[in-house]
Amino acid sequence: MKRFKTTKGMIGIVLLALIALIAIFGPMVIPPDAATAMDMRARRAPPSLTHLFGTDQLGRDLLFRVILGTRTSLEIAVSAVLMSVVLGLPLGLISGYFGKWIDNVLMRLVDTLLAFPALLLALTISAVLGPNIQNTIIAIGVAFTPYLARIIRGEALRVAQMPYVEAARSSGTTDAMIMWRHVLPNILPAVIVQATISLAFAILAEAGLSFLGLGTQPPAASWGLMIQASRDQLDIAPWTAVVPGLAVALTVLGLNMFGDVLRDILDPRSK
Amino acid sequence: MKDIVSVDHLRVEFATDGGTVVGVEDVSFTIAPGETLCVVGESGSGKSVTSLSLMRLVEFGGGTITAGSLNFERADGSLLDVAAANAQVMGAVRGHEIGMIFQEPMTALNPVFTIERQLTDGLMLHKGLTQAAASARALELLQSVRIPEPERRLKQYPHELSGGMRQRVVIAMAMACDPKLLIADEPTTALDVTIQAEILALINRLKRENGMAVLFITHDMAVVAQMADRVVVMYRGRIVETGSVTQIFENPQEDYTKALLAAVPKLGEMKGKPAPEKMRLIGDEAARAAAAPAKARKPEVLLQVKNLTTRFPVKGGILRRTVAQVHAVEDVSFSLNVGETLALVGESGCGKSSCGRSILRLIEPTSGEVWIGGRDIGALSHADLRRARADMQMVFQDPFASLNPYRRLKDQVAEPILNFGLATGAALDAMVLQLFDRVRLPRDFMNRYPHELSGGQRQRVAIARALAVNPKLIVADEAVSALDVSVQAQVLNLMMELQEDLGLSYLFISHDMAVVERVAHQVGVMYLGRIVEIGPRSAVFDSPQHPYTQSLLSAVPIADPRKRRFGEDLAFKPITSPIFPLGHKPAPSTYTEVTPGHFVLSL
Amino acid sequence: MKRRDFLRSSTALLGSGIFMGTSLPMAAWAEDAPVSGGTLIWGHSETTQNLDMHQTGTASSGRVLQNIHSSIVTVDKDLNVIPGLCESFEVAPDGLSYTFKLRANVKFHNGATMTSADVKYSFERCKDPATGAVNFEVFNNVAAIETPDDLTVIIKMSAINAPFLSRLSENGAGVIMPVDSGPTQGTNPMGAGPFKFVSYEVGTVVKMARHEEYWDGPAFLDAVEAREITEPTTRLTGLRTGELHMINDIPLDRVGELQGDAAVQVKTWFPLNFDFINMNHTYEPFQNSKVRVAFDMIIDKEALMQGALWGQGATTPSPSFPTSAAYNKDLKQRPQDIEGAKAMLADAGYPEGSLNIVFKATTNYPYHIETAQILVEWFKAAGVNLTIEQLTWADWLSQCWVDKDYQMTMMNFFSLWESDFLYYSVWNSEGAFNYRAVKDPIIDELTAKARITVDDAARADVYKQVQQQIWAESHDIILWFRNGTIGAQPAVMGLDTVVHPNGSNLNFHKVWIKA
Amino acid sequence: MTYVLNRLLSVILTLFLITLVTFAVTNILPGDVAMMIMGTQSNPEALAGLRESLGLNDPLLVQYAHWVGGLLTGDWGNSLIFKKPILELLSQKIVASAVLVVMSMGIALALAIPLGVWAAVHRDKWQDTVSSSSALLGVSLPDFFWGIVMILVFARWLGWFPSSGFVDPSVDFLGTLQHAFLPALALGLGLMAHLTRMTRSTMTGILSQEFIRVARAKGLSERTVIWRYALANAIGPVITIAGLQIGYLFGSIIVMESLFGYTGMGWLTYQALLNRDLPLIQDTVFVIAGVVMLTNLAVDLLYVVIDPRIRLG
Repeated sequence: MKRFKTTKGMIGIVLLALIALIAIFGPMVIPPDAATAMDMRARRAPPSLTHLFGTDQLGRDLLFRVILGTRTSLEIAVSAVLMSVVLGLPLGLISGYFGKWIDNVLMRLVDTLLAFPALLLALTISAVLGPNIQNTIIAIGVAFTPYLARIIRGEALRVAQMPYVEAARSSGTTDAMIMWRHVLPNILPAVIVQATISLAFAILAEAGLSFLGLGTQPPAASWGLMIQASRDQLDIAPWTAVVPGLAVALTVLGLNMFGDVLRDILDPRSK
Repeated sequence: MKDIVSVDHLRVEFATDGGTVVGVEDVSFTIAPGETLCVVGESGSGKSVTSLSLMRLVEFGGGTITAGSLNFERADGSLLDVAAANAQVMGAVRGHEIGMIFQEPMTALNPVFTIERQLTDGLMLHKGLTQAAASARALELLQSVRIPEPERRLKQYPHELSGGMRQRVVIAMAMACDPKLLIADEPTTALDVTIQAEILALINRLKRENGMAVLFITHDMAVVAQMADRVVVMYRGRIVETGSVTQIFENPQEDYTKALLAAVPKLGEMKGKPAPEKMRLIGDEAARAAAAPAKARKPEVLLQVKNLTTRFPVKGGILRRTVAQVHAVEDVSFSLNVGETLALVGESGCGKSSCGRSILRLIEPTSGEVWIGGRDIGALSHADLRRARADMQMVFQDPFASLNPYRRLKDQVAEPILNFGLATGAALDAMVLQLFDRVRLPRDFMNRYPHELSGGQRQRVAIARALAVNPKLIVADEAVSALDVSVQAQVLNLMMELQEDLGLSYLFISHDMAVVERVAHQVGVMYLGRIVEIGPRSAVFDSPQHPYTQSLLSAVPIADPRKRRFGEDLAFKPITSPIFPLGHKPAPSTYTEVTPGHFVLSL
Repeated sequence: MKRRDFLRSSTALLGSGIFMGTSLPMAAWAEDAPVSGGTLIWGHSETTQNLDMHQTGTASSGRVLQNIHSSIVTVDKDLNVIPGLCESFEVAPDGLSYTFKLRANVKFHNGATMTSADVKYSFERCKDPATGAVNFEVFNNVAAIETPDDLTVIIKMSAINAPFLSRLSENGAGVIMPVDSGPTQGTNPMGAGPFKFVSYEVGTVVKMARHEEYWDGPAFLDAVEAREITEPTTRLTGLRTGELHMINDIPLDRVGELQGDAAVQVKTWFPLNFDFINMNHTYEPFQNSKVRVAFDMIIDKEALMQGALWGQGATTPSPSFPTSAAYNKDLKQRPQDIEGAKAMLADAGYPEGSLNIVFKATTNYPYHIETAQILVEWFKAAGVNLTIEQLTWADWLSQCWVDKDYQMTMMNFFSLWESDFLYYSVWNSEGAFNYRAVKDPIIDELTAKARITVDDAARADVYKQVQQQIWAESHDIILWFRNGTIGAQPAVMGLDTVVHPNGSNLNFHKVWIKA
Repeated sequence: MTYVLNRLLSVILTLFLITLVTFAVTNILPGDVAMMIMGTQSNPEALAGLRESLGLNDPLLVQYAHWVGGLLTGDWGNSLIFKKPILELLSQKIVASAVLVVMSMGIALALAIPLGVWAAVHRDKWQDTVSSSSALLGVSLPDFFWGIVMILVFARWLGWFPSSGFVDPSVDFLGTLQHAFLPALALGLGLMAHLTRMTRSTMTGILSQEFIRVARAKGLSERTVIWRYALANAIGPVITIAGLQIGYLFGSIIVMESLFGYTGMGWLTYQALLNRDLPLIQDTVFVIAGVVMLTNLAVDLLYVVIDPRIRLG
């Protein structure tokens, strides 16, 4: 069992490491402008030796675009998830730890936010702030916050009832210190695992926003934008969808495999 | 007569994260028809693995029988090697020819099916009964396990039944097809002592009436003494000793058996002794030497509890208003002297834990006063209370849950010291070091995490943490209940030693009468939130006055096969609910002093 | 406001459509005689909104209602105004009175016969501000509508309104509906067109059935179902699977592919609209004509058209319809000269790398996004950093059209070919469509002068000067005329009659399905 | 019963909060309603008059009260783009979306439960990985992508289902189901992953419980133990999680309905948003949020029915 789980985790780690390397070094390695350079004589060219992954409707090389898109997509996903963690953590922690009316008020608020289509939220944010990468991050980050807050709250609620929290309280530890020393470390693994999974959703959310022309603005490349652009040519140029789709799928797969073993890695018990 | 079960050189292996682990090895024993065989051992001894192997249920926990045979004589007289039987045959044997009872009655029943459905599906499967016939048989079964109002129970769901009733249902299920062998895996461990007595008596009766054999798995030597015809003692996956129950208890051959028996407190063995005594530990003569009677102290009151009452609201209705109250602690008064131990005993739900927590104001009492060292705890502000907590510390039941898994032990012991600003830097390290020495933990444990320790070691850390701020009072809430008996003895001895050296006072909350008899100076018996009887240990144990105290003591199994108590059906008065409507004004607790210092609640 | 408003508000005079032919040999149906019967299922590219012909401002509604309504006059293929529901019309020499002789025995869908009272009712309903008619201003100068007899209508004007007749040639203003039918037009549009309205399920389908008593003879089709499928790929799939007989607006990149497919017939025509790139004249760099001209020089229009429209269009330096007398044939688009543009920008005080421009493009027109992406590359070569911001249609309208909050954008206008309406609205500093804040005294003077120039040839010359000035100053960068497209099953016949001369509306009167 | 009333009260409170947020959000959206109505033909006087008649000059609080008052009294206003009473539009479209939502949830559950159970039974074995990986495939690509794949595969190449559109169930119920199937399948694929994961973890927890061992000790077959004993306990939690997905689902149908020309609530909301049809935006968003709330309530109540432990509480 252990060996199996470790292999799975290793695959996840290797996948993610590879993707991270591409994100960090890819843009430095490929020729400048390679991802936006157009070849009008080779529009929608299938994969070949000149264009390993084929080209898109404007004759741009998909290999270069997917490499450049890696950084954009991960940048957006990581920042948005970080933002939702930063917003959701105090919200969920306070709600779950103190309970009672604070919990009631905060969770009613979260429920209300959850009832709204995220798309409306994103559309409003983008209409008010304008479409660009930062605002995409804000839109996704804000939309994810209530989900995260809810999960964190549940975890905090569970931990707050543990005897070691009561033990800490009975030995004179203040609420703030209990949250910092006892609750936070114990919910962190769950939060990190959740954040890992949210990353996958954030990558997809960016694609969803591209459906409305929000998200990354062309000619910059992101996986979401590329998938979005492929939707009108799926039948005649499937590679335009397969290339970014595979990138997302591998990342999602990697994140999930990694997420499963992450909890073990973070747990001192498994050391 | 031929043996109904004959286990021969059983070996079970588990594939775990760390590779293959041997669960049991070279285990051989037999069970004769109509005989009760007790397999006894501490956690990790392999006793449950053995019983599960006999049902071939061990495979569902990741185990594999890799050697040996498990011969079982079937109803038709043929011999079946369970180890080699296929799934179909096992399906026919399980629940039909072998019945099994498990430890946790609260989770042993499927919460979403009615009692009837759970009782009848086995009958319909094995006996081919129609729904109606199965239902009739189910009712019969419930009657035979003496459940009140059996007709109504059939239509109920498990959560509507009390723990004792659920265990009776589980037994009824196991008995449904008149098995020749009943396997009972720690069937009373999770139950209160009076219910335990009832269930043990029930198993005895059913065994007698049906002439079936019983394989009884337990860790509790007292239960073994009460139930067994023959005993198998197991340790770390191997059999240590096998023999008749009197042989094992009166003339144990192996050191392990001897040590195990020594660590078991026997109810009544303290009769006539003035002060608590440490537990006997084989090979620990030093401890025995130190067990000299505690120095007589001048009585000096440390803790004074006056009319303490704690009620929890029961919310209901649209506006979440309080519609009723749980009277968890009701008008409780007592005092505890410096350097002494007051034990609060009682069954689950009697309010003993709430009482301890109310004293520390971990929950807010509704009314009453708590004086510690001349200070009224109830009147303290939030900040003052935090400071006052240096005087009163708590040790919790579950050593697994009361330590934060993500912090080093050093930091957890140091936390109270930091909270009160008692020391920092090198002085802090020195203090922590000293505390580890004090509770006899190796110093290199300081940098470890809780999971690297055993249960007893963790409880020592918890004690060290409680000691860190030099408290005067320690509330020990079932502090040794989760520990194996030998470890329990060690921790109890440590606590008594600390009491002698530091003059600590303990409020010792426990359900285990035998342990309480050993450690307490004073004993308070709680029932439905009130203390029904309180007084010096010898007075309460030797001449219990309150009927509840009497029934409690009569239900405690004694670790002596010659003092069997559970031959006939027992039925104790069930505990009523402590929930009362909002306006309910309970009568104040008034006591009669029967002998000096021995008070009994007036009826 | 919708993009279709441009169409509605701009079709003052006749549009001239040039048919580019179909991929199916003309002979194929020339041999067959039309047969009656069948229901045509049309995959409509847009959602029908308000069904009240007067109130609706959208091309999508107008495209459908074209089959339900008829107007008093109409246009032929060469964009000459010809009689519609009237038998003849006459304009007084002073231009202050119009006399219409109505056709006799024109039947509305409710069976009633059209009279002059219906005409008076329809025009007055349109004129009444309370109706909320999109084209109410057409009747601004109308002083009185007289109905001396059942078949004569005389309209008296208080001032000359040259485009009046042309504006009546479209249903928005010229539609004739039965007296007192106004209140129900929104839910049950009724007129004298070849098809009767049957039902509309919002967003899903409009159903129409043949009007047997249509004045120009009953249609061949029993019924038309306009299914609304806005997603281009889905619509195309519907045509290919045979679920749909016909679709309009084939995605531009697929036209070539479909033309090579024998299983469908493809029809293209131009112009559907013209496109131009806009520079906001209130933005400091664009106040300098050198910058604007330099930007024009950066762009290779033909390559851009091939890139963004997949060749489905024709480049033009002038927005006037090619058939219009006002079209300035002497103009030529500036060829791409990136080095020259660089020099000119440096000369204007914007050396390489100093210009950072945001280009706002609406996702409503995917080819605008493609255009912008191609531009980014050329501008990068010229040392100008162009970044794209995509806007939804509503956002584009509110930011670019209303608030003029943009630096660069692009837009298209449908059938805006009547010269006064085109040049005055779009380039006069007072013009209603002057969202770039163009303020050129020469254009202001010329467009004002054209309004009082009676002679057609002289007037056309004035507009040619306007075009020359727009080009010289590069107020906007005129790109191209875009093609309109239709795809259909081979069995659908009479497709050459389906497109209205305005290039947008579809009329199924003469369409039939081969058995 | 008090439990039900309690939940109802909290739903009413949340609905009130929803009206507040909806109103706030739609009023933050840039753009002028009067401008949207009048279009380019507008002149300042006409605009001012229209603003006045629409009540746009009223203080926000009055506008809010007017809107909420209308909601309560059944006057939901008119759509600016469709020139129809919004209540009428909503009542048509909500049926379409209900069919789609129920169907996609059904498909998701029908796929996720067996897959999740299978994974839980073979926890940490290859079957577990196969299960979670195949479930992940659904979420690895955005749902509109799956929508297009569905159209191409099932409509264009196989020709089994219509590629787009919606048929009124009162006219042709089978047709409704046919039209809803492809978008429902695409949505279901997206929902499946999370549900599979939750089924797996719920089942894993249940399979390690004592009553499962008891059931085995009774001699019940593994099939009965897993698919009756264990699953009966997992259904409640899984349905609760499915209920929480309704919110996500209502977000997804906006894109999916537009893609399939399946004209339900999602499509209507999208049209309203694109055209800045403020009254329609407010009402559709309110209805969607309300439906999401009420579904969660319904799921909670359903849980009460499924799980006897809460029944009396």
